[in-house]
Amino acid sequence: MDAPLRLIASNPLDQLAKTVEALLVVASAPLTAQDLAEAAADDPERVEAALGLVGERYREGRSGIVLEHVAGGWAFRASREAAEACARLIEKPAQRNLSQAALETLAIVAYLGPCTRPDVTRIRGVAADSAVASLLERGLISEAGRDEEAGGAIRYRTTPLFERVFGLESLSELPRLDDLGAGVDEIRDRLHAVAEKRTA
Amino acid sequence: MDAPLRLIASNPLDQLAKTVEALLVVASAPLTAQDLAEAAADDPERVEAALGLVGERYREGRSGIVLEHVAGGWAFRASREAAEACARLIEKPAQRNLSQAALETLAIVAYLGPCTRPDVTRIRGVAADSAVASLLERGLISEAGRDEEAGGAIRYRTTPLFERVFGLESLSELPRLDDLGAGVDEIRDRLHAVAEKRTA
Amino acid sequence: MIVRELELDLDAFEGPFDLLLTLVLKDELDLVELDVAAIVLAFLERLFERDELDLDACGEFLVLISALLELKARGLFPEEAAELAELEPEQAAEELARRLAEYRRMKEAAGWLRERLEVEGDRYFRIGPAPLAPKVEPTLAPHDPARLAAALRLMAVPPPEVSLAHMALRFPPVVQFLERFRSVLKRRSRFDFDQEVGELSRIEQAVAFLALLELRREGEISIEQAAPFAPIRISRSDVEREDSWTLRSA
Repeated sequence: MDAPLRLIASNPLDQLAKTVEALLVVASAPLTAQDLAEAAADDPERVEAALGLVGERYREGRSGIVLEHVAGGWAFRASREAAEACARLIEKPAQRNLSQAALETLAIVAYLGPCTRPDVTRIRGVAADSAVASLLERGLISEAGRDEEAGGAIRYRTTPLFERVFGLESLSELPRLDDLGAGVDEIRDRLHAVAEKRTA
Repeated sequence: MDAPLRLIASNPLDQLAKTVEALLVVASAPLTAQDLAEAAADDPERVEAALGLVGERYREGRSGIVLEHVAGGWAFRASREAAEACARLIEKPAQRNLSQAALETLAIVAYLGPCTRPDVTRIRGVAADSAVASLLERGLISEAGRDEEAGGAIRYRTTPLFERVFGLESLSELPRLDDLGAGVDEIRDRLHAVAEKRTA
Repeated sequence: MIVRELELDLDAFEGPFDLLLTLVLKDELDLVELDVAAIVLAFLERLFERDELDLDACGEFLVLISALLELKARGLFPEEAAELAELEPEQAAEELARRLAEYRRMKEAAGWLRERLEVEGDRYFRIGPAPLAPKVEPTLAPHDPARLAAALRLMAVPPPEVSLAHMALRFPPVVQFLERFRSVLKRRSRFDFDQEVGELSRIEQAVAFLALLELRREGEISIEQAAPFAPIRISRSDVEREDSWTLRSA
């Protein structure tokens, strides 16, 4: 491509960093280096370098604005020092007062998503309607089409907002399912212990 | 008030400026000095002074982020130099597509004639609020009076833009759905019956 | 040992067993939140702290915990679980264990998410568009109207019919067997459990066994079994007094 070459000459890295700042301040979701490169009409490697400059300028403690890699992309957030002030400003962040039912539903959608309400009900053992509605309203999950096999039930998946709220770079940062469920083994062990006592 | 006075001693102006930066980067509407003072738990005059520091730091040409005073208060915007890049960012191909929820809502309104949000919700089996809002914003549906029987709920119909986007001369050119029923009423009844089964 | 006073220290509940039952019956405690296995373990551990086997306590505990399990099982397997009915009992048990493990994992994942929220609670991002972001003129690519028809057709697909085959997995009420056994004992002073319920499904047999425990607790019958897996013989209590052999003396 010719255009980026031409731009490189007229667009020193500092200029590109300013463009990246501008793009990040108007974006409503994290942007990947690829997104930024396409919008800036520049090449991804130079964008990565510019992100380095921006990250240096907006790092924790230095400014009230912090650059963070989250949900598979880059986004500005408020510095941790300003958390109390932000809490006073933003009345109902998505994460306040999530019920146990909502958290379990969120976990199921995050691990098994996209999945349907009947899927969630099957695992939790109780209807998930109100938990799903509250997660939808908070924007932590969204619709992901219908499951044609399951009679057209609507499927849900987690949103980029979910990753931002939980500070995940991607869903792959969730703990491995194999590492969870230690309680199952513990119960089995305790039962065995009781059984051994009994036969002893 | 006592608290702000105490804070003034422990909160130098530079610190307050960082808090103001943080608040402005998370806000989705312009903030007045009063808004900022309440969130920062500091006094408005000091906030005005801090805004001076922030404005100096984020002024046109110096950063990609620019502090601007608009009618509603203070907000960050992208620098003018980055206008083209921002336009490319926002005009993403993804925006040109319709979500499954929007497509379904549109199909219901197009085939079954003017209907209300509760009508759409009943057939889809899940709330249609955000789909309706996005279709309104895109100009694919518009308001068509109120349904007096349904407690005055607003009814929606498709627009001429809808017909252009779908390449139709009129709604009568929609693909036929004889397999679902002989007429609109029969199709509606069938959809209602299925939706009830699905949510049961 | 008085089972109703058994002190429990669970994730979802702390206090005596009878308070727990009251809360469950009043729907103030969600059974899904309740770890029944932990209750069983608490009881067993208490039981083995003593040297003697308290059969009265065991009987009472079995009745209460079975009732809890029955309630919980009903909640865990609503109508959607029809596919379970087609499984052999062993497969069904395996499926139950798999689902229990699956739920436990998700519960732990939920706990992980909660901790994460606490750690990440002081990170604030803007949610929604920037106040001064450039406005976009809505532009849409041309769409094929066939997509509208397809969307409507998909909404008209009926959900899978709920199979009635899984009715066998449903629990008949205990009271049904209480009445049945009482009427048998009016005609005969003794009967053989296996012969009486041999024709029934496993679930029904299990519930019938609960009915037996309930009758014994009420002092209406005595139960006799010569050895593990030997036939279980039931006799009316007035008959039992004539014989010298009772379970209590065994």
